[in-house]
Amino acid sequence: MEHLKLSKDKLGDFVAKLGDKEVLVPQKEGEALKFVPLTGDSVPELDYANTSVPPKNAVFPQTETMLRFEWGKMETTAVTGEAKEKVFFGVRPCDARAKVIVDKLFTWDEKDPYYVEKREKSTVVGLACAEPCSNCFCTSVGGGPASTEGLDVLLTDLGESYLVQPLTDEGQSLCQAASDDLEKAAEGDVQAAEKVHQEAEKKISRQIDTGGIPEGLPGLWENELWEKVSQSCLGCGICTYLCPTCHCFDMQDEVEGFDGRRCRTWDSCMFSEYTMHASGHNPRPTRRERTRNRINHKYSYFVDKFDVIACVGCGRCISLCPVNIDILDILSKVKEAL
Amino acid sequence: MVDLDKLRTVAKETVSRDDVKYLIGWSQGTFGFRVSPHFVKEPEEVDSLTFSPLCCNNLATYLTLTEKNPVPRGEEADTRKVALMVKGCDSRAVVQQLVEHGVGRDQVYIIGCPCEGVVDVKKVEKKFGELLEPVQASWENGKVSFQLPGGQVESLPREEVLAQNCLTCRYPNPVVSDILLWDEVEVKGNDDYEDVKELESKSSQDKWAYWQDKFTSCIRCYSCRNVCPLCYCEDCILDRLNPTWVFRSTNVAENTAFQMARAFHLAGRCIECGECERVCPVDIPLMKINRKLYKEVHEKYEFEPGLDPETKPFQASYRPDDKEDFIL
Amino acid sequence: MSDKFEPNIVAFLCNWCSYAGADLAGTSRIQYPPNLHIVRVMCTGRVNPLFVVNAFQQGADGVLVSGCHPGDCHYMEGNYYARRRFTLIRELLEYVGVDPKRFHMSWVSASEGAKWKDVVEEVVENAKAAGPFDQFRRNKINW
Amino acid sequence: MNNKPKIGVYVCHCGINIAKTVGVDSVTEYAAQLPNVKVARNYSYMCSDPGQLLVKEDIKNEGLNRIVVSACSPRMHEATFRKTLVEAGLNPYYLEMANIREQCSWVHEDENEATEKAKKLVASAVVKARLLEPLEEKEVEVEPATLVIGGGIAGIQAALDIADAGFQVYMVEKTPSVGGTMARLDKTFPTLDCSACILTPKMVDVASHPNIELMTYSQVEEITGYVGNFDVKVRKKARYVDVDKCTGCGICAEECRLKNRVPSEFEEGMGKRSAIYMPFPQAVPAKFTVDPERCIYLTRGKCGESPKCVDACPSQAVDFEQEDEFVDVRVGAVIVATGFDVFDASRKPEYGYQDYDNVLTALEMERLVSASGPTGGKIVLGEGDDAYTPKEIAFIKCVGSRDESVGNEYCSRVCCMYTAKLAHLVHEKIPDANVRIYYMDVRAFGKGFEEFYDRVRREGIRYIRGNPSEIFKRGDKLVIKAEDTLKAMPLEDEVDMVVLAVGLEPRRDSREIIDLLRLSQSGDRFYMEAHPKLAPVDTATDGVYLAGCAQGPKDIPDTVAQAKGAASSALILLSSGRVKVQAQVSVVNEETCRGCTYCVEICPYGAIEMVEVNQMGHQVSVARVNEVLCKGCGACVAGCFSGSIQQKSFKDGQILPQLAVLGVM
Repeated sequence: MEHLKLSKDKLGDFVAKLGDKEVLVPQKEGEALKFVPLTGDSVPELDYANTSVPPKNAVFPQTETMLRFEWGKMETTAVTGEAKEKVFFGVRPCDARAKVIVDKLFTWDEKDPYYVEKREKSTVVGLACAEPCSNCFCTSVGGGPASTEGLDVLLTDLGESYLVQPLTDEGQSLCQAASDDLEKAAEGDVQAAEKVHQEAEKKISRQIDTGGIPEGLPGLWENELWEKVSQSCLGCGICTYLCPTCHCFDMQDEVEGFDGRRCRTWDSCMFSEYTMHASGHNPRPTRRERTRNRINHKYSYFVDKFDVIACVGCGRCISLCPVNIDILDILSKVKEAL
Repeated sequence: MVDLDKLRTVAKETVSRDDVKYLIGWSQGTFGFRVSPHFVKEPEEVDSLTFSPLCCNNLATYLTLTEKNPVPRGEEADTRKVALMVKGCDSRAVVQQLVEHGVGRDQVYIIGCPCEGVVDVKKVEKKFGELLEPVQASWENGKVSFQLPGGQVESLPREEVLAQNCLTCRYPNPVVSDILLWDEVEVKGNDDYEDVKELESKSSQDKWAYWQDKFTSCIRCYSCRNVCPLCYCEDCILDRLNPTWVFRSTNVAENTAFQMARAFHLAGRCIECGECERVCPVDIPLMKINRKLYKEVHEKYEFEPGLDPETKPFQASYRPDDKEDFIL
Repeated sequence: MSDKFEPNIVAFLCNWCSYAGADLAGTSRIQYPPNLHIVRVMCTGRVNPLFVVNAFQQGADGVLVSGCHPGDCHYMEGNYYARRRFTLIRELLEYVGVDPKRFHMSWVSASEGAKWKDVVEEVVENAKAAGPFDQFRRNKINW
Repeated sequence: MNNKPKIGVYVCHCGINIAKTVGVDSVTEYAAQLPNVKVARNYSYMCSDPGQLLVKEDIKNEGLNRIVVSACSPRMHEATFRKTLVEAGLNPYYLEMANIREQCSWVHEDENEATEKAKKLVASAVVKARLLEPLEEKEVEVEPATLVIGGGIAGIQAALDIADAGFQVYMVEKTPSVGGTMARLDKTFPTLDCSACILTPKMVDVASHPNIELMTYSQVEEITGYVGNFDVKVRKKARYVDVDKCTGCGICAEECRLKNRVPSEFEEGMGKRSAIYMPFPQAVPAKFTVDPERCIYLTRGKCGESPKCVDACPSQAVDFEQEDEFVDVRVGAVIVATGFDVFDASRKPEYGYQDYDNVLTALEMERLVSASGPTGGKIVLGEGDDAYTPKEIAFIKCVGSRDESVGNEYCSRVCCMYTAKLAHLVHEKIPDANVRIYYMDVRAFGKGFEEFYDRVRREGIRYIRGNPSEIFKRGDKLVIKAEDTLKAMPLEDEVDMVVLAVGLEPRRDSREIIDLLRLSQSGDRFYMEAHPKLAPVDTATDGVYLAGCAQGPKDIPDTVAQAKGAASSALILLSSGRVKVQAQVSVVNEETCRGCTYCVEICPYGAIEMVEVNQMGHQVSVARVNEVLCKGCGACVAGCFSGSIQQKSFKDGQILPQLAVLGVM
């Protein structure tokens, strides 16, 4: 598909042309940046490193009603078919890759109707990273500041205009709908975008060579590095709730008077209740086991199942951890111990 | 004045004592302005210990956070002391834990570090951006100076960089300690609860509008609860399902109930270390809630928690002449 | 009159004083508005202030906690603890933006049937003035 | 039998008390479709035998394991229905009552409002019933002894009954002698038998009864423990006289430097006594006591060369080294018979009691007419040679009773009859005296009262219906301004002497006993009985009973009857030797308890202590409840942040669902 160009001042009309779809853009709520529906005709500003709350919330909501029931009636009413068309505008390539990784799980042996329905109804318009954050390490885990995996359209900031690369026929139809704002990109624009991508890649200074980690990790089960790295962990949910590839959930029946609902809510393997058995026994009693499990799941178990590391190197868990537990520091200790 | 050599020598002596299990202090973080809690077991590891305006963690939380692994058959539980480095506010947290028997006085060896206020990382990262190479910082007569990557030194006035509750801090010197590393600092702060009064004066609708917006963004990651040195229930009632006080789903109703329960359980206990607000990933002004109750308890009952280990806990005592201004 | 908002009020009454006072209002056939529903506890000291938050969540428009006058508590100190706890939760509720007219506490002894009527009327009146509570009510809409 | 809840809901009509405003049928229909409800019925009188039979049949035939009775207040019939469950073989704590009478049908006239509210209350009860757990009422030993506080006729009667039944009694009397106010009366209505003659034998019995340990001039310092096991600390105040040596001869009083110069409380201040005194001749024990506030030696440290009483006493009984003594006793029951105070007439200044000497209170009049009184029974006014016998005498009734302005709205029940008696005695002692009684009403309700009242009127004592407004002096006469409401005629009545029929008030120091025993006060500030009609001698605290005027004004026959009632209640405990203890106590989940000791600090009864427990190899200190000491108030539960301590039948898990139901419907 050939490249197009969108000048920045036309951004507002381009977005308006996305039709009746709900457009989600990164916006500040308090200090935190997250994807929220665009309201009115305001123009999304796109000069940000990355949102603290990943876009996964729209396709895998933190709280989602699965079915409703009433006292006395034996049947339940499933809550599906309510998903709306959504356009994610300004998604970073790592978050887009994360969706592809999470797709693998939710469409694995059993298609998850709630997730799949929302995924099919969403189109993702990415924005290539020009200024990666200090903790980004997407290049070490198979991603990149301009990777196109999971994206329908990729924008690259060229100064006063964006290079628009439709990648899928979804993206293509999107660009057709807004064709009068777009013009054919010149060869020079494509090279300029290429240069932006290479520079961005060079700016990523945090690296880790993941070679040997997926196979070696299970062998380090009783290694004392887990004790050392997890000692200061608080057991909170930040590194899992804000990780774009984390997908664990808990199901709860919530009753209100005489009717109720079964809903799915996020859960975190770092919480002790996550593995608390009804008997009170907990196979992962302390944070050492839980940290070990979190790393093993992302860098070993997921790789066995879907041969891709369930981490896109977005760096959120590093910058948001209250006690500065750094996944790259853990992985480097793992590498030493291999 | 901060004396790092003394800090390290004292740490070395402490760790090599046979009645001390390990020492908890701060060490340089893995990037930018970060500092991470550091558990020192062997004397050689003391060299990475430090004390600087970046040491914002309240380490007292680890006294009660360590989960107790089942003791293997035939072995004895390790009841040696835990050595802890504490700033002024951290020591008040330890005092409150002593009042509530969360930890025994004989189970903790307290190393006091008088503190001139710690940096609010968000303020500083707004100024210098999120840097990668670790940054050194230190207090320089009333200012905070940063050794930025590339050798450049930048020193800024306290008001611009320190955390809000450090600017109004009235207890910079440790309230309890086994050893004081350097001489006490002068108390600069004074607290007239400006932020609380300003919100109190608003109408109910405005107040609710303010909190509704904040509580809607809460993702219930529980970092505010887990970082708090005084939230150390084995099985928090807000996690429990039988009975269910608060549903797991995140909406304004459950989040408000969660935040109010957390705030109420800290009434007359919170010592204003500011950690909950620091760690909140979605920036809810949690100190603004805690300080409201702190002000009520201070003004209505002339009580400040975490100062005297002998007092009875505030919520487990009463005076027959307590104020009652709203009772029919 | 019919569309006038009728508040739904949950009241926690201590068995020895206020519950007996409410019974006395009954035996003396003193009439008062029906909006208030009583949950009996043995002492106001038993009422966990988070019940108040939970009651609002589950649909109450007003909450009342009523017990023995200070000094009269059948268990000596229960109402003293309650007084301190509910002073704090009331401040917190007001600070979060809940209309103070929605939460009341009262001392009604076993012989104050008439006072019980006045308390109920005042609580209902205030709740009516405050209107339906929906700030952090668990509503089924967002299910 | 699996424990899946099968609930039976029973809606009571209570005749028309409920059915008049609450649609019992629609409530029953509504209840039938509530969660886990298997049976829903309504019946006219659930508390009647057929009503209870309904419940028992359903439990047997339908296999019900939870019962909801929506009827009157649980304070009324919870015990009744618990017995029904026990008779049907079901744990009594599987019962939940919905109060749809006192708190619904009687207070809301509008039918559909009352019915809707009843439905919600029933739903709330059903939701809680589903989550009730069976409880066992623990049994404890009962100490076969009783403490009687107060040595008046009420205390004496109760003590004698219990002692005669063969149980140990400890009587504690604050003044130096038993007898109380009755000992100060002359004659008693309506039979006019002499008060001392009928009381003194009982006083002597109390002193000599093998099972009664009498501690006079003592007071109760502290009572801890619970029904069946009260630990009492008694302070025996120092008499400064060795009771074993003292023979009661009275020489010390004769020799005392303050001989007959101290106003005698027994004589209402009209008679005098020495600093070392015996309250009245028939005092029991007949021992002397030194008045610490008046004795020169005790107040100034020196009494001449040496105290005259010490030198004079033939048996060297006076001993100024004596100190307060503390005695600890353990008893199974406590009877409060602390009596009453007489209304202080100066609080009605318009009657001039505090200004004029010949305005007396009825109790002062009793001492005047009493043969053992200061004037040997002669009614004289004035001192020495200008003493004279009054001719014109007026009584004024309801002074300090039935009077909101002094806070005593109640009727003191005894003044009508003792006024008639005093009037009769005056007439008998001064045949030509003109006696009139100003009254609002005459309440001669008891046995022989009306006959006595007729007899007194026939003796020429005039009853003038009208409450005097004021008394003032004119010359050496007193003028009563009043109005004869029957003749609608204002009048000014010149009299020599006025007797005020003062009412009865709660003891000024009643607060002490309240704090000791957690009693509560009823509207008239006397001690409150558990139930005015069904439990007049019991109190809210198990094992503590009331007798006499401590519970409210009453005459001697009622006092004695109530004292015998209190004694029999106490004897139920003592004779059975075992008593069931509160079952709705707190219990600690030792796994989630974090040992913060909040509950230990909060518990008013010291029923919770910290214990060392081994949890997976770690020594951990957790809280543990002593189920016998716990009174089931629940203050610890609301103080526990981790919800580890819960009160049975009032667990968080049982109350929260109630809020859900009351909120959402």
